[in-house]
Order: sequence, then C-alpha cells, then structure tokens
Amino acid sequence: MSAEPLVADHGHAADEDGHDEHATTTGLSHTKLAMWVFLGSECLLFGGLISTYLLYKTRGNGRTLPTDVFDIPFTSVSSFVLLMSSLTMVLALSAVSRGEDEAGRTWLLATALLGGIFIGGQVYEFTTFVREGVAFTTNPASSAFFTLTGFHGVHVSLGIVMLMSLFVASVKGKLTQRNAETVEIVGLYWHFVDIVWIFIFTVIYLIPAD
Amino acid sequence: MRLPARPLGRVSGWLLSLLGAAVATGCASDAELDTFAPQGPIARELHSRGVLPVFWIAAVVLVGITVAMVWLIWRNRVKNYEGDDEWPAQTHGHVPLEVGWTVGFFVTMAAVAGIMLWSLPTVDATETNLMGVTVDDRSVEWEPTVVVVGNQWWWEFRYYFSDQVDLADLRAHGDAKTLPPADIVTSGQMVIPTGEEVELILTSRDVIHSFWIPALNGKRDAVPNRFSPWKIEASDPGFYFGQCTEFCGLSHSRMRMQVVALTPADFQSWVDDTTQDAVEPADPAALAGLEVFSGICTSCHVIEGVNDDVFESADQASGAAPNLTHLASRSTFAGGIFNLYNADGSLNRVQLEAWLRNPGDLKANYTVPGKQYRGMPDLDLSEQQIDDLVAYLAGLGNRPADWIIEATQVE
Amino acid sequence: MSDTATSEHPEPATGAAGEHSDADHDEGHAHPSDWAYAKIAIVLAVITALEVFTYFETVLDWGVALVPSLIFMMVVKFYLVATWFMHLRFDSKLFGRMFTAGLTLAVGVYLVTLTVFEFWV
Amino acid sequence: MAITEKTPLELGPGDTARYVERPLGVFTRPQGGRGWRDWLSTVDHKRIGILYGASAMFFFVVGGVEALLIRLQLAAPEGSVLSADVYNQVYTMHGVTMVFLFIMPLAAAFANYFIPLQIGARDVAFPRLNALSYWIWLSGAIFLNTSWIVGGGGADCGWFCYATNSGVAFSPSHGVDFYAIGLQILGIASLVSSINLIVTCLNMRAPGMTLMRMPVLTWMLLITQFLLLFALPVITVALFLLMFDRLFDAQFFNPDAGADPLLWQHLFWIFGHPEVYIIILPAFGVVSEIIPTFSRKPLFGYEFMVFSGIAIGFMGWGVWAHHMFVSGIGPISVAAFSLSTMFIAVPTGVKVLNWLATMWGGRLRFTVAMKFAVATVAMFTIGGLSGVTHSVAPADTQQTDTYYIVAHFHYVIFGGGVLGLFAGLYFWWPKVWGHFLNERLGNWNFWIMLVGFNLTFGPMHILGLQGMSRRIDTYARGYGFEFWNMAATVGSLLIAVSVVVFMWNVVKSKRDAPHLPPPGPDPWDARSLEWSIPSPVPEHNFDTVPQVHGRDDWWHNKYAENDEGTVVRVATVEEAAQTGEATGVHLPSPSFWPLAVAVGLPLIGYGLIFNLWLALIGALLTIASLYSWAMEPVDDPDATHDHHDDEATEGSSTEGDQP
Ligand code: HEA
Ligand code: HEA
Ligand code: HEC
Ligand code: CUA
Ligand SMILES: [Cu+2]
Repeated sequence: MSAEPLVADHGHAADEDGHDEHATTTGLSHTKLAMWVFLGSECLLFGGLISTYLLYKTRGNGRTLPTDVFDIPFTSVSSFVLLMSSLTMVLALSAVSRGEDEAGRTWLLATALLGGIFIGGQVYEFTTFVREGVAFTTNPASSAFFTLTGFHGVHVSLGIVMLMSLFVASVKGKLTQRNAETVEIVGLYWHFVDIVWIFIFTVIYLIPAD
Repeated sequence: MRLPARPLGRVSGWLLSLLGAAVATGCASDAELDTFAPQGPIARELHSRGVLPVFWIAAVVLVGITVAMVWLIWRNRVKNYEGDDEWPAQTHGHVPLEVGWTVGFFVTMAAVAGIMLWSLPTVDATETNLMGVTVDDRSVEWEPTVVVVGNQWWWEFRYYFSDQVDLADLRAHGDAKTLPPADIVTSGQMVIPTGEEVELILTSRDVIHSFWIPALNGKRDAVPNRFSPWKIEASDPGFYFGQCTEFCGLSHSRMRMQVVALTPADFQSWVDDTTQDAVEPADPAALAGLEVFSGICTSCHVIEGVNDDVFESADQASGAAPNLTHLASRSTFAGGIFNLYNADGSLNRVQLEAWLRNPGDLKANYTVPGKQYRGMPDLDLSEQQIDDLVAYLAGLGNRPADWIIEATQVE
Repeated sequence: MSDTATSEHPEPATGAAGEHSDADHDEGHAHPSDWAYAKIAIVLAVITALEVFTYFETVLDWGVALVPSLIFMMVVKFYLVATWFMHLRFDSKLFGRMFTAGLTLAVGVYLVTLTVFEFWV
Repeated sequence: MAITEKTPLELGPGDTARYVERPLGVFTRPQGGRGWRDWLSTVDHKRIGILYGASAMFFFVVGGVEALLIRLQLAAPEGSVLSADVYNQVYTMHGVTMVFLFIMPLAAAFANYFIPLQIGARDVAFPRLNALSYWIWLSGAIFLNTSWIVGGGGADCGWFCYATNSGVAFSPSHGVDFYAIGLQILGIASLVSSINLIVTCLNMRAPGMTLMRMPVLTWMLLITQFLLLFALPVITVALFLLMFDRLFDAQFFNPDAGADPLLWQHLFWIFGHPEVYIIILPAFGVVSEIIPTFSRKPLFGYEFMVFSGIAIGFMGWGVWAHHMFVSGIGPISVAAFSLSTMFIAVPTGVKVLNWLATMWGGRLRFTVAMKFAVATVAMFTIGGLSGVTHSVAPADTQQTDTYYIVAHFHYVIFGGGVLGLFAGLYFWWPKVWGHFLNERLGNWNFWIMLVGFNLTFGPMHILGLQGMSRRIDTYARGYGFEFWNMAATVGSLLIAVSVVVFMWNVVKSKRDAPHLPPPGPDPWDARSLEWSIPSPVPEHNFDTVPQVHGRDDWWHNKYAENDEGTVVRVATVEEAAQTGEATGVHLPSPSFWPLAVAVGLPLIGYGLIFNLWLALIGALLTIASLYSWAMEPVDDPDATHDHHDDEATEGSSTEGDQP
C-alpha cells in the first residue's frame, strides 16, 4: 500500500541551529536513513510471502501447479532485464550527481523502460499461466505464486512511477546535482526491488520443485 | 458413580492469598473440569512433574520479590516529604550484583527447563499396548486408538478394529471428510477401556477445535487437513468431562464431550453392542419415526442398517452430522450439552423434543437456507412427527448404565 | 557512530556526490566510476547466465550440487547489488546495519517457520 | 511524490523566494492558529501526542464497555445479556480495541510527546509523516468500529482470528473483512511512525546525547519502534492472505484445497509475540523514569536496564510458537519454543531487580505516580510468573485457552502496561498541561483500580485452573465457576469506577488549576531534559538546543555531589531551566494533506468490501493527496506568524550551541 515513505519530508525543526541545516546526530540524512530502515522492514514482508509460496508450492489440489507452467527461458530474459535496470539506475544517479542532467534523464528513462519491460513480461506471463489453467484461485500454490509475484510487480510499478516523477522533475529543471540524494533514495528502493527478484528468481523459479 | 472431584488444592490456596482475594470459600465442590484433580496416570504425571514444580518455583520467586518489595517500601518510605530536601547516597549500579542475579535467574530457569524436558514425554511418548478385543466374533489385537474428528459443534469418535489405522496411514490419506469406514462411529461421548493408554488421532472437518479432558490429560487441537497425535488414560471406571477449548465459532461454548471409561470387560460388551446395526423397531410409533427419519433426516444423519449404504453427504460445512445408530446408548446429546436421560433414568423427552422442534433455540447455530449449514436446521416437523421420531430414537441402542446416567447430571 | 552534530557541510545534501570532505563520519567516500558499475553489471550478467544454464540439465548434470550452487550464485548477486549499487560498501555502516537487521531477522524467523512445517523433510 | 520535492534539499536562507507556487487542491495552506482547525493540520509532535492520547483514552472506554458487557454476561451461569453471536463479536472487538486502539496509541502518545523532548529535539524527523501516522491510525480505528453499523457486526473470530474459522464460510458477516482491512490500515500508521521515530532517535539527538545517555523511556520506546518495524510486515502478509481468501477466493486457508491453517497461526504469532513486548516495553520505560525520580536516586544499573530491554526485544522473536503448544507442531518444535520462552524471564527479572535496587536505600516519595509505578512492578511480576508457568509446554496443555491464560495476560497487560501508563499520565500531566492532576482523587483512582484489578483478574487464575475455558459466552451451572465469576464482575465494575474517578480528576484538576500554584518546569525534581523547559511545553520545545554532558543531565544541572558523596544543590530550577521565551524559532509548517491522505484509506477499505468503485475513489483521493503533499513545500513561504521562516533566519543566529 502506500506505506512507502514516498514523501521526503524533512525535519527542519531540528536542523535549526542557524548555520547547518543538515547537522544530524549521525551526520546521515534523515531520508536516506528512513529508506534503509524501511527496506529492513520490507525484508520481513517479502520473506513472509516467499515462505508462504515455498510452503504451498506443491499443494495443487489436483490441479496444475505454477511450477508446471513455468517458462524459465522467458522469465530469465525478464529477470535479466530487471537486473540491468539496476545498472542504469546507478548510472542515472552517478550522472545526476555529476551534474549531467541530460545523461541523468536518459538513464532514468532507461531504467523506467526496463522496469516497464519487466512488468510487461509479467503481465504476459500471468495471462499465459491463466490460459494454461493456473489462475489466482486455482490452488494454494497458485494463490501464493500470484500474490508473491504480484506484490513484487506492484513494487516495481511504484518504482516506475517514482522514476517517471523524477524524470518530469528533471525536465522541469527541478532535479539538479544538489538533490541527487532524491535520486539515490529512489535508487535504493529500486535496487531493493531488484534484489528481491534475484532471490525470487533463484528460489521460486530455478530451484526445482522437489 | 460420580467421581468426587477434588477441590483445587494447595496451589490455588497460595494464589488466593497472594492475590489478596478472600478465603477460598467459594471453591466449588463440583469442579468437573478441575485441572488439579488428575484421574489417570498420564494426567497425574503431568501434574506432578510438569505443573506443580514450576508452580512452586514461581511461588517462591513471587514471595521473594513481594517480600523484598514490601520491605523496601516500608523501610525507605518518606512519609512527609513536603519540604524534605534530603538526598540519599547516589548509587548507580553494581556489576557483581547484576551478574549475580542474572546467573541466579539463569540457573532457576535452567531448573524450569529441566522440569519441562522431564515432563514432556509424559504427554508425548506413546507405548505399544495391544489389547484383545472381539469384534464380530473375531478376536483382534487392538492398539487402543480412537480417531477424533471435530465438527461444528460436536465431536465424532471413530474406532477401527478390523482395519486398524495409525497416524501415518491417516496422514497419507490426508482427508478428514472421507475417512476410511470404521467399525464404530459415535459422537459426544468417547468410550475407552480403563488401564489402557488410548492413543487419539485428532483432526477436524471444518474449523480448529481442541480436545480436552482435564482429568485425563491436557489438550490438543483438532486442525483441518492435519492429523495430530494425543493420548489419554483413565485408571478407574468413570465419567470424565471435557470442553472444546479452541474457539470454533458460534456455539463453541456448547461444544463439550465426555469420556466414559469402562473396565475391559464392560468395554468389550459395549463394543459388542455398538458394532451392531440398528434394529428394526417393532412399536408402531417408532416405525412411523423410522419413516420420518428415512424421509428427512437421512440427508444428514446415518443410522447403520437404515441408510449407511446410500448416504452421500450432509448439507453441512463439515459434510457430516452425528451418526445416530446407537444414540440411546449415550447419556448426552447435541455436543454433549444435554442429558439424554433424567436423573431417574427416564428419557429426557422435553429437551429431545425441543431439539427436534428447533435445534437453534437450544444451541445457537447458523442454518440459513441456501448456505452451507453449521449445526442442525429447523426442519419444520409436526408434533406428531416429533413424537414418532422420539419413539424411534429412544430405541436406538441400549440405555447406558445407571451410574453413567447419574454422573451425567451436572446441575 | 559519531555523535557530533556540527559537521559543516558547505553544500548540504550532496548525498551522492564525492565532495564530502569531513572525516568524522563514514558517509561519502568517492563513489566508483561508471565503468566500475558496468563491470559489476557484467559479473551479474555472467552469473545470471550461469544460473539459467543450470536449468538445461541436458547440458550438464549438477546432481546434489545444484541447489547449493544456485543459492551461492544468488547470494553473490544479492551481495554485489547491495554493496555496489546500493553503496553499502561506501556508505555509513548504520545503513547496512538497519538493513541486515531486517534481513537476518527475516531469514532466521522464516527458516524456523519452514522448519516447524517440516519443509525440509 | 516527494521525489519532486527539493525543498528539504534546497531551502536555505534567502531561498524561499523561489517557492511561489501554491499547493494544488482546494485548500489554502493552513497558517496555524488557535482554533480546532489547527488541530487538523498540526504537525507538532506534542499536539499529535495529545491527539493520540485522547483518542486512546476514548477507545479505552469503548473497549472497557465491551469488557463490562463480557463481565455482565459471565457474572452468573446461563447469562442472557448477550447472545452467543454478539458475545463473540464483543470479546473479539474488546481484544482488538484494547490492543490496537488503546494501549498501542497510548504508548504512541508517550513516544511522540517525549522522545523529542528527552533527546533535546525540536520535533520528530518527519513532522508531516507524523501527522499522517496519527490520521491514518484514527481513520483505521473508526473504520474498524464502523463494522458494528455497516458490516453486520464486529469481527467474531477472536483477536487472533484463526483460520479456518475466519473464512467466509464460517464467518459470513463482514466483521472479519473489517478486521483484515482495519488492522492493515492501523499497521500502515504504526509502520510509518516507527520509521519516523527510529530516525528521530538516531539522528536528532542534542549535542552530547549519546545513545548510552538517552533516558530509559526513550530507549524502551526506541526498541518498541524496532519491534513494530519488523513485526508489522509479518501481520501485513497474514492479513493480505486473509483478505485475498475472503474477498477474492484465494486458497491460502482452504484445507479442502490442501492449505494448512497453521500458516496463519505462525504469521500471526510471529507478529503477535513481539506485539506483547510492544505493549509492555513503553510501560517499563515509564516506570524506569518514575522510580528513580521518587526514590531520589539514579536508576540502578542503567546499562543493564538498556541491554535487558534490547535482550527482551531480541528474544521476543524466537518464542512465538509458545502460543501453539497444543496445535500439533510436533514435540521437537514444542520443546525448542518452550526453552526459548523460559529464558525471557532472565532479562525481565534483571529489570525487576534493578527497579527494586533503585528503591533500595532511596527516599521514597509515594506520590500517585510512584504508587502506580510500584504497583506496575508488583502486578507485572505476578503476570510474568504465570507466563513462566505457561512456558513449560506440557503444563501449558492444561492451561492454554482457559481463564488462567486470560489472567496471565491481563496481569501483564493491565497490571504492567495499563498501570504503567497511568503512572506516566500522573507523572507527566503537569508537563503537558501545566497543572497537576489532583493527588487526593489520584489516590482514590489508584486504590480502587488496584483492588478492582486484582478482584477482576485474580480469580481468573482459579477459574482457569478449575477448567473454565476462555471465549465461552455462557457456562453451565455446577462446574463450580459461579463464585469467582461474580467476584470478577464486581471487580470489573470497580475498575470502571476508578476510570470514572480518573476522568473526574481530569476535569476537576483543570477547573481547579487557576486557583493553584503552577507546577513550574520541574515539579518532581526529576532528571531528564523535558523537565528543563516550561510546563506546558512551548511550541518550540527548547529555546536553545541543550548541550548534554552525561546521563540525567538535567539533574546534574541542579545538583552535584561533593567529595563526601553528599548531594548539594548547585542551581535552583528557576536558574537552570529554560524560560521558553525564545521567538523566531523555525518550525515546520502545518499541512492538511496528511489528513486528506488518511481519509482515502478507509474509502479503499469500504470499497474492497462493498463496491470497487468506491475503492477507486479512495485510491484517487489518496494518490492526489500524496502528490499535493509532495508539491507542497515543507516550509510555507506565505506564513507570516511568529516562529516561522524569515524570522527564523534571524532568530536562529542568536542560538548556537551554548554549552
Ligand atoms: C504485555 C504483554 C505480555 C507480556 C510482557 C508477556 C510476557 C510473557 N508471557 Fe505472555 N501473553 C500475553 C501477553 C504478555 N505476555 C498475551 C496477550 C497472551 C495471550 C494471547 C492470547 O492467546 O490471546 C500471552 C500468552 C502467553 C503464552 C501462551 C499461553 C497459551 O495460550 O497457552 C505463554 C506461554 O509460554 C506466555 C508466556 C509469557 C512469558 C514467559 C512471558 C515473560 O516475558 C514474562 C517474564 C517476566 C517474569 C518472569 C516476571 C519477572 C521476573 C522475575 C521476578 C525474575 C525471576 C523469575 C524467575 C527466575 C522465574 N504468554
Ligand atoms: C490492553 C489490553 C486489555 C485491557 C486493558 C483489557 C481490560 C479488561 N479486560 Fe480484556 N482482553 C484483552 C485485552 C485487554 N483487556 C485481550 C487481548 C483479550 C482476548 C480477546 C480474545 O480472546 O480474542 C481479552 C479478553 C478478556 C476476557 C475474556 C473473554 C473471553 O475469553 O470470553 C475478559 C473476561 O472477563 C476480559 C475482561 C477485561 C476487563 C474486565 C477489563 C477491564 O480492565 C476494563 C477496564 C475498563 C473499563 C471498565 C472502562 C471503564 C470506563 C467507563 C465505563 C466509563 C464510563 C463512561 C463514561 C463516564 C463516559 N478481557
Ligand atoms: C441438514 C442436516 C441435518 C438434518 C436434515 C438433520 N440433522 Fe440432526 N443433526 C445435525 C447436526 C449438524 C447435528 C449436530 C448438532 C450439534 O451438536 O451442534 C445434529 C444432531 C442431532 C442429534 C443429536 C446427536 C448427538 O449425537 O448428539 C439428534 C438426536 C438429531 N440430530 C436428530 C435428527 C433428526 C431426528 C432429524 C430428522 C428429523 C435430523 N436430526 C435432521 C444435522 C442434521
Ligand atoms: Cu469446537 Cu470450540
Ligand atoms: Cu507470546
């Protein structure tokens, strides 16, 4: 849901000692710390979903299991796409923090695009699964599968929205070297979603069901 | 024979005084579910090894802490502190002390851990205790086992003598709704032989229930899609009360059960009786009752010899209703909450009729037409039909022994 | 963790750029070059290729080594992204601690849960 | 979306001129003032704390009335006050209300109000997110309770709502849908606020306020936030599975399709056990402030208090299956969880003995706050020890799901948590409101509550051991349950009286306040930073951010120990305290958007249950509000009243770190 701290609210109240807005106790930015704290919490969310799927992956109730219809080559390609989006993401950050706005925009767009391809792949995967008899309500395994990958998909989609917002901000000239940190924070979220998929790809797709 | 339940023992005594409550005058004499009155070897060992030692440790700690606290308050209290500006010595801590009590607690808890490990087998380990039982003139070596199935809101007990089942079989079979056919299927009251450890295999057909006969052992949940082991044992013949203890919906409070422990000989004659099909009644009212039963009730209930070979499934969320073949041989009905017989040994017609008139009045249920029922619906029976049915039902099986009927009368 | 709140940033909020001069906290070492990132990505791509390779058992039978090696490759990828792309290598340890706290807790708690469900047998 | 918001990164002196755009939407930006609208847009951590506290007390009465209904129904056998159906709803909503709508938000009130004060900060790290947390929490609380009206009744599945009884087939009313979605909304609120407060504790401490100098209340609250941070996502997962099962026919808990109902239990209790420490640790913190103050000694073994708190928080993650000893998880799992559970008694015992050692050799002043605090320790110990008796798994097979458990958890929750927080109310009331609670009424409140509490829950030990099951709407005559049930009911009425006395005290002490001398900054001769500033606390908290030199810094500003170890006063409170007269302190600007975001969430909830179009409207409202929020500069360029921007730049130059 909207639990993500989308809002980079900032504690001005505390920063008010007249000369240094960013004097925090640890010297670290509030927002970045908040994002890391939040990602720590997300581990337990995805962990729960992944465990649910693992527990249920062979419970088919006599119907087709998700593992029966996996298309590993296809998923490999989309996993690869998502993995590479982490590269473009980090390049976007690096460009923005060097002040190369143009390049930053390109990489942001590339990242969003790669994310979009991944989501497109997921939509395609879901529809073929349903056609092959694995729908959300088919059996515990399929419910768990769609819930897990669906949650991940929603996270990626939120990430795309954030990337596009950054892109628009940059076009409007509001995203400059000075607030590269915003890009970094979105990047952290993006990479996290990527490493979750690294986990899912191995544990859900590659490791054989039994 | 109603076994005198011991009132709560010493422990509740100290609890009382510690909690500052009044003297234990209100303690019941009829505490049928008393957890401090074990009646079988398992429960007794559980009590003396598992429960009492940790209660004693807790009591000692509690007394220690309380005494220390009262003493500290009494000693250091400043009665009139208005205007008092004195400061005591400012001690900040004392590492050896801290280490000391940490170790002290650790050692205490290690003792508690020992208690746990020592008592765990008393409830978990099972022994092989084959027992000779004659079924249909065939004698079998029976490992006393009862399959216990929870339903909203009654218990089913299944006995397998001919084709014995164990936990592994049932786990492989996997489905509580299509259990293998049993020699005896009964509900509400479980009959066991005394002096034998009886293994229970618990499961459920709808929601989670929990099987608990406090006098014979602790409890274990009956979980749908799972088969869990448990065991009970009664030393003496007797009537032992229980209550479903996992919240299971509307009538959870009205889901009870009893264990009837019989001597092995009595148990054998119970088996002899109960493995028989229901006999065709002779009396015309009862025959009319059978008629009604075959028309209306067979959509849910089974009476062996009447509809056991045609029965398909009940209109129930659980897909089951109590097997009524030997209804009259039990002393309670409807989830063990009503007496089937009055204290004088006569049939409790009033409640049985009321039950047939509208079960939901006596025991809250959920029977909205068009949805899956939970509990028995109002069947709109005429008084005539009810009379006939009662006549029929009263003849299903032999009346239980007097002492059982007597022990049943809780109120 | 530094407890002084008085570090003077000439230019606040330059989270990612390499212009942190103060040494009293460990945020903000110079970040790697784009080429370094690209190298990491290449390594990641290669590992992914290896992973996918295991799927085609006809090519090579991994036997019992399959699952451990898949897990190993996964961990390496995970680690590389977290440390390089997410800058845990360069940033304050506190960030890493927050994250690993959640991660270890999640792994621990859910492994125990699956064990209780006799998932491994 | 915040990502377009560059204010926090760019706003510096003189920069404000660039922010000419107005926020989107129909609202004009709230300017701050005195009226009720100001409360809707406030981002001040103190006001948000008060909002949390007041709402929590409201729900205490709601949950308390539910409790009284339970007790009236059970006063005698065959009770007929409530039907079985209503009883099940009432006890479920009692548990849910008390845990999620009373004790957690009351602890949140303390956290919001006092963490910034105790660490010497002007506000929390993200003031608007803080407002968001509160409003989301409130919208979730209201949502949950509207199920009585629009949902066909409250949830009726027990507060842990075990599968499969929670499925549509077995709980056909919408009550459980409201439970699933309502707790989800409450979870978002707590998650956001836990992140906020963690960052606050780590990042906003005053100069010199190292972690090991933080007051123990702040420490315990920080640990609580970490528990929330990691526990909430687990129940989030569980609630999603439940919601998908109920609303979209998923198969997570359908045993007929091969699902395992125990999955819910694990997920619930992985959350649920840390949750009980979420309930108790704030009270431990409160007690750790009050006992030293009124013993006139520093807390004994500060480090051990902190580390045992951490240990409790940590160990709390490895014990959840002690709620499942009889569920059939197998003897090895049972033994393992039984062992892990027991050893939590060690760090908890360390805490208890350190409190006693603090009192040892002290000069104890039994104000009402102190009475509550000491009672907390005593009553919690009883509850903790009955917890130890459950932790012996075989013994627990006789105890679980009986009133013995009900006794245990009310002793720890009420005897520990509620009494502890009441202690806090009496202690900090003058700080928050600028006048004392009446001590005489407070004494009545305390003694009636203590007696009533023991009379209510003490007999439940006996009832449980006599075999009375929990969650039963009636019991038959003849089991021997009559006497003690009646006693418990009488006790619960006494508790109600004590709560009414408390409310009367609130009213009366406010009415009497003008005729009494004000408490001044530091009425109790206390130790931590919040007592160094005026009561009530000025909007900007601290005139100058304090420089901290050690633990109990404020106390050391007043007193020193001479060579013989005798305490001598070095300054009066008036000399040492801040005056609260600083002007031009820069404060975050109020905003309506947190409220608007929060309004959208229950709409999504109703929509999911009744009509997806409504959900769409809710979602649009939430998203639009989030975007508007992001576009709204953190600091309002148009704000003109004091304490804001331009003046801030001037005012602030007079500040600086005065050691
Ligand atoms: C504030 C909340 C709170 C707290 C702090 C605790 C603390 C503890 N709880 Fe409790 N518990 C609940 C709230 C809480 N609990 C609730 C709500 C339930 C029921 C949920 C439900 O089913 O609805 C429950 C249920 C519950 C169960 C499950 C019972 C069942 O359903 O079968 C168990 C089992 O082990 C348990 C154990 C413990 C233990 C060992 C502690 C320990 O942390 C206690 C430690 C404290 C002490 C031991 C006292 C002080 C120590 C000393 C003085 C030192 C010396 C002592 C020794 C050496 C022994 N609790
Ligand atoms: C914070 C947690 C908390 C608190 C404070 C309480 C407080 C109380 N609880 Fe409860 N309780 C739980 C948490 C809590 N409880 C939980 C989690 C369960 C388990 C639920 C489940 O099984 O699912 C439970 C279950 C539970 C049961 C068992 C129900 C059952 O199993 O069937 C009972 C029975 O007596 C009970 C009683 C009480 C009583 C009498 C109080 C009293 O202390 C209440 C005192 C408060 C008042 C009495 C309010 C008084 C105020 C007024 C009346 C003011 C009048 C109004 C005006 C003047 C405006 N509680
Ligand atoms: C739709 C299903 C259904 C029908 C039809 C039905 N019953 Fe029942 N019956 C039940 C269920 C379910 C129970 C268990 C209820 C409980 O204990 O809560 C029950 C319980 C009983 C009991 C108590 C059994 C025991 O072992 O405790 C009797 C007697 C009984 N029914 C008689 C009848 C008679 C006679 C009829 C026909 C006129 C009938 N029932 C029709 C479902 C049904
Ligand atoms: Cu069956 Cu409770
Ligand atoms: Cu617990």
